[in-house]
Amino acid sequence: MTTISGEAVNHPERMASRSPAPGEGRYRALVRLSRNDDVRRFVISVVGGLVLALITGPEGNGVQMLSGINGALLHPHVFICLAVTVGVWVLITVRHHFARQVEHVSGRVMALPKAVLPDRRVRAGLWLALFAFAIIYPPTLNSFWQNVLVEQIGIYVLLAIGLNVVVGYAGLLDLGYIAFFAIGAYSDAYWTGMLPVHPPLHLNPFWVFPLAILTAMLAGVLLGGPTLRLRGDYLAIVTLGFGEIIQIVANNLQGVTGGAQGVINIPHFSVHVAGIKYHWGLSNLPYYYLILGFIVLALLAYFSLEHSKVGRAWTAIREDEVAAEAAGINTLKYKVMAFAIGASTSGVAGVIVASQIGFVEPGDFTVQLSILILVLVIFGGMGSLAGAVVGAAVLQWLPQFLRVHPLFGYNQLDLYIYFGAILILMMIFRPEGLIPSRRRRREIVLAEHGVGSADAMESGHSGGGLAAVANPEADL
Amino acid sequence: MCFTTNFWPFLVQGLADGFLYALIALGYTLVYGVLQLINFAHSEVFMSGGFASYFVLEALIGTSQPHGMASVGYVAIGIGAGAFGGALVAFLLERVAYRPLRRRNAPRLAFLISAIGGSYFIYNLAGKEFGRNALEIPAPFLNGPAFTLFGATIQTDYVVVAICAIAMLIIVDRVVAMTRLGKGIRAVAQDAETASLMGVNINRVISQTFVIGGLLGGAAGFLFGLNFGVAYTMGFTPALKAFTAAVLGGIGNIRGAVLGGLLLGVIENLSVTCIGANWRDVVAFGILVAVLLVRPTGILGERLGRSA
Amino acid sequence: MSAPASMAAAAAASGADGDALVEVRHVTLRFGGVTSLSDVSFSQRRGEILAVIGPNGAGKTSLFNCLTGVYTPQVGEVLFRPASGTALSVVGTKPYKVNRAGIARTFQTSRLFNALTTFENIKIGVESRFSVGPLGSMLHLPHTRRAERESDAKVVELLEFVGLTERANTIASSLPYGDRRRLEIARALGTRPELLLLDEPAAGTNPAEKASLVELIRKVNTVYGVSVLLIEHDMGLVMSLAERLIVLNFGQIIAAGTPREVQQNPAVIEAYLGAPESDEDGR
Amino acid sequence: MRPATKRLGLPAAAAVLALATFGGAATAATAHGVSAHAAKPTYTIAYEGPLSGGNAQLGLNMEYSVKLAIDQANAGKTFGALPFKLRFQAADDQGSSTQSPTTAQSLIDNKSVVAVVGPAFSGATKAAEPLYHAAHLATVSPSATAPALATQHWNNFFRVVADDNAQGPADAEFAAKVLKAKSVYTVDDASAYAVGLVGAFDTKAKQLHMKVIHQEAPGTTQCQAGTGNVQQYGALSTQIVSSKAPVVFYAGYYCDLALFAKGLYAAGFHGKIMSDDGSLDPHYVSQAGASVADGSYLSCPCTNLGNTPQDKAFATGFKKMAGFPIGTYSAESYDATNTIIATMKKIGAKVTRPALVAGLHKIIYNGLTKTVHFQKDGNIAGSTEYIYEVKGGKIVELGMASQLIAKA
Repeated sequence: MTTISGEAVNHPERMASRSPAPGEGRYRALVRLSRNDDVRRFVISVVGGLVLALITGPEGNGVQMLSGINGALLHPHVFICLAVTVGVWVLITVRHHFARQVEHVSGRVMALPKAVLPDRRVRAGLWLALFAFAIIYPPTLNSFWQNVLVEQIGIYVLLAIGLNVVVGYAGLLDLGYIAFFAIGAYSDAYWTGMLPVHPPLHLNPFWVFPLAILTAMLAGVLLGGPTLRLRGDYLAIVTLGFGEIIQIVANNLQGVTGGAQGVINIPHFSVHVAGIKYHWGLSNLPYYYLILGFIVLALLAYFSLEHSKVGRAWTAIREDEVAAEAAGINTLKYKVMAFAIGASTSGVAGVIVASQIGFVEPGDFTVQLSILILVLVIFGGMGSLAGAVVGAAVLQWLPQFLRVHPLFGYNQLDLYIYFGAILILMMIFRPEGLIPSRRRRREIVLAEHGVGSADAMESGHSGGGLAAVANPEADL
Repeated sequence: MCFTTNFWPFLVQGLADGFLYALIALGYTLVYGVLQLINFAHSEVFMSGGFASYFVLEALIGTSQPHGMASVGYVAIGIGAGAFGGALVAFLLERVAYRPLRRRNAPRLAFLISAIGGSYFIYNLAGKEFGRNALEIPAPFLNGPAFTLFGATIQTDYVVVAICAIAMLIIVDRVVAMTRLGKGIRAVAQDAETASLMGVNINRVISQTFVIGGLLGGAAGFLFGLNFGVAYTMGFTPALKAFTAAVLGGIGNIRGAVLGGLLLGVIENLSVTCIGANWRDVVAFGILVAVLLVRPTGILGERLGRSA
Repeated sequence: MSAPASMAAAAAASGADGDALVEVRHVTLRFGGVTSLSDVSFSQRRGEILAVIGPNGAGKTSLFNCLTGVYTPQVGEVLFRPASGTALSVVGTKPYKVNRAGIARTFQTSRLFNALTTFENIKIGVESRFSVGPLGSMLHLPHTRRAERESDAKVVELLEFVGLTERANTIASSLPYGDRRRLEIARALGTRPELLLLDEPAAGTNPAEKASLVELIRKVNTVYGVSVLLIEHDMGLVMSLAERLIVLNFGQIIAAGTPREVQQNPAVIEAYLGAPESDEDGR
Repeated sequence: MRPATKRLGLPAAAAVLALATFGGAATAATAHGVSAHAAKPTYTIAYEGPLSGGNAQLGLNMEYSVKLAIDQANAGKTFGALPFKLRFQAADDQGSSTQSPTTAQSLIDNKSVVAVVGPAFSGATKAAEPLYHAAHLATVSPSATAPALATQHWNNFFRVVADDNAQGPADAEFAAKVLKAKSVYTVDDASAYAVGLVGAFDTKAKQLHMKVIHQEAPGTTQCQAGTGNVQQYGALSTQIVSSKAPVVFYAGYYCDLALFAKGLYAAGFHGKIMSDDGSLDPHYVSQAGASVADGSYLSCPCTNLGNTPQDKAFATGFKKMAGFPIGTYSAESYDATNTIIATMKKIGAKVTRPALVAGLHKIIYNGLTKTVHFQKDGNIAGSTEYIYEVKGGKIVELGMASQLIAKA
């Protein structure tokens, strides 16, 4: 109710259009007005402002009907929100009218990627600077921020880099990514002897890494092998189900996993090699450097991969599966490979978390976490390593920062409203992400012009754009 | 056999669940038919229907306890409110999260991601506005054992769900088969390009399809909420099950969705006696995976264009 | 099993000697109720340039899809290198395996990897022959580096061969039409085929481009010793290139033989002149 | 009654407080809450629990109690004049074990924090307690009931509620002796809390020669922001009715119990429903409906507030501050906070974290719910179990479980 009246106040033309038109001519004028881009954008900006007011407004409850909405819309900050969105509208309109000639779509295709990342040397320099910063800066932080750096940022950067291989490189949507994280964590608990079922030999968590990588990879192959033959959107649903199944199984098999009460006392990492003894205890920095090591390893490895036969095969599959197969690429193998590589990265993160916190429970592995990691990858830029790192770091740092310094009605509870909005807005306005990869960017712009597909969603192993390919009986 | 002891009660229970799955599954199937796209946010369409009916019935019924013809009226109002709420959200969703991408000829992955974003946006916003606790829809009728059939207690609620669901399913089947609207939907489902060359307004047909799916999903939200209350998280599991049902019957196929829904409901309930309540969801997802592997086109096969 | 007329045509089509590279036996392909190919049989000799002609919707592209494993015909067999010890039955084999066995193809509307450069497009084809695993790539193992060097050399060779050296770093989507056709041929050649299937290679090219394409295809045949199976509408091109022709109409072979023989075949004349071209395009 | 000095002291204290807040926000290094310039040192008692996420309401029940206790102590209402000022800090862990260590670290970093009320949930406690232990920071949980918590040799861990091993057996005995049931159908919601509770219940019930059938029915979307299946209770109820068990014991939370009870009612169940402290919430009755909920027994190692002046003062004070009435674990949180303050008062003006841990091991404090006295492992000594019944749409306390069992 309030939404409509609020809109009407700010938009008299719209109000008039609802009343019966007195004359044909006037009605047509209104229709024409509603088709005008500027007017349409203005309406969108007003509605957007109201939605923004709702999101940032007070929390409602079920006791009084629509109390949240009432409260939010009567709040003075509605006007601030409206001012913000209408301000954006003004900017866009002004820019639109003055720079119409410059802003030409075809110009985007080749020009922008070069402008964003000018030179290989500059990029290498940026990476080195980032790396140096990542080494020098954390010791100056207090232990809370160090902990954030480990548990909220480091781990998620690693996870995002891994998911980037699946979503960004191979163009597959994996919504059960956190399941492999769980497999890593439970592998750690198993091989260190903390589960009700005992391993043949007890291992230091360090030795669990290769085992967890193998286990997660195997799980990835077992799940991916059959499902990756199917259309891409089925894969999304199957992985979503798989994520749920892993959680339920971990919860139900009390005799194996410790059930809902979780596993406690998983040992920390320690090294006893050639006279060197080191024990990772409770302080955060040693874990941070361990994670940083893994992140750097993963970055180097996946960078090489991207620019190798495997990476080119992934690009080919993303663009045109039929042509890729015709060029001798075993598309299924490469998809499974991407899936397994992503899974193993997630498994590594699981081991680190389990050994750092020392406790694992099934409730940690929710679908929401899989979505969170997807948001990080999309925000940063699909297929872009820099994007995955920066996207994850920014989006994971921001909520923690806002927790300490709440700004503009921010409430921890609303995090996923913002994340949802980010996904939609990124897809509409900047599908290539914050720091796009060159290939991806090209593909997306080309796909918009009807060339190529920019993902591997079209169909199963044996063919692409043709609906009838997998099954000649289906259709002509 | 483990399920012989309580076969009839579980069958009835399963059919009651199955009708709800079928209603939701139709939303997936119709949209899939015209767009070849899984509408991930359909769970939130369902949830919105539940809340819409809650607010309307809360205002109308309050704490009173209606019976007789008043009950029938309130059920009709609840369905109407739910359907309206669902349709509205489905319509907006299509306009905001899908159409801009379609206009840009975005890759499929973008649609899925945008839909997931829409789903998270809507359901967390609902949690914020309507509270995090489950809300009880004021009962339009007193639920309880209505009569006994083969030793199975049939609850009033089941009867209401079954009657409403069957009526809606028949209407939709006929609408798609016989009306101009249905013809448009079928044409787009069969070949969007040709349809547009023949003068079908594709955008309008897609909008209409979302609205029809929203009407059914929203009504299902009300019928579901009658028994289980409405909460902002209510959509996730039933929608995932309904999707499974749609795939089981053959996605894109209206009658397949109904068959799949009923089948899934029954199998799921029988699995409670056979395996245990805590494995129920695993069984459902297991079926999904198995169907996709063995017969990805489902029991009745895919095509929306041919089914009706 | 089959009508006598098509039997006769089939006999003519497979009138090759024992040195067959590919042998198609009684292939029938149906989609729902529509028969796309019906009892098609022919064979191609090693080193031969063979052309498939026929009106639109005759089933030419369907035939190509059966030859590359994209479609699985309901009836019949497709044998590659039937006489040798490494004979491959194409029916039911996945497209990438067919490619690796030595059958490469191009598409009717060229399907390049548009976001990649000319160089990378060819390289994808070339390196599908090298066994490079993810571990090797991640660790930069000597074996991987050697494979990279070798495939790079091969790409350079192919670039030169098709005349795209200047365009090596151009994004495929911005190549002119004729160059796209060349690039597709180079990518297919990179997979080291024995048989190259070209689906309307000259469609949409101007006369100058067409002439140089004819030249290129002939060079592919002579320099690399690759047999070529060609779909083409341009009769001039077919006549100048092909040693033998197969004519398809409504999914059946109605004639086969040398260009001259086919040109005089009354069934062919009727198919081209009697029946106007239908709108439907073969898949 | 208020002395003038106190009035003068207020702005000064506020200034110090503001300074400390600013410092705390900027860098932790300067955030030594104990200011040398102030007459009285300032210490912070923190609360860790879910303030967002699906369990936020439970967290709020506790948060306001802690805040209230601190305000009252500062005003001199509960402990008279104190040699220090107290400050409150809330820290949100969303009830999650992955968020909990980060949350704990933020409290440990704040050097003015001398004790923590919480963490609220067992899983979060398991994940965060190693950090608290290393920092010698005392934690007094009002609600974490997992038995394993007391066996980890964390000498800084305390709780003012009985663990699952105390509650489950008392419930089983009540079912056997008061309800005189020969068999019982137990259902848990697959949560850590319920699985532990139902395990203890089953063991005791079998000792009492009851026939036990156990099912696990995963919790739903409705209490926690999970994605469970709300439809499952129909099939489950059918099974229970056909098993002819006279008593159903449900371990879990009120939202699920409400759905479950409705399912049982619709399936024609005529036995008794029993449940635990997670279900002891007025929402159970409002969601299930009075006609369905009536006759259910609920147990809790906590007492409904009686009619003593202290109880009433707490309830009204809470309502005034929070805007909603006291709920599950409100009184326990109030007791936990007051126990900490009482210990601090004993120590005097110079409170250190280790000294407070040592002090808590010795304290005996007479709280609203019980006399708080910790055993060596941090568990409460001599816990008592109370039984409640839903009568006419209201939850009524029947009395101590031990007394009811003895009477029967």
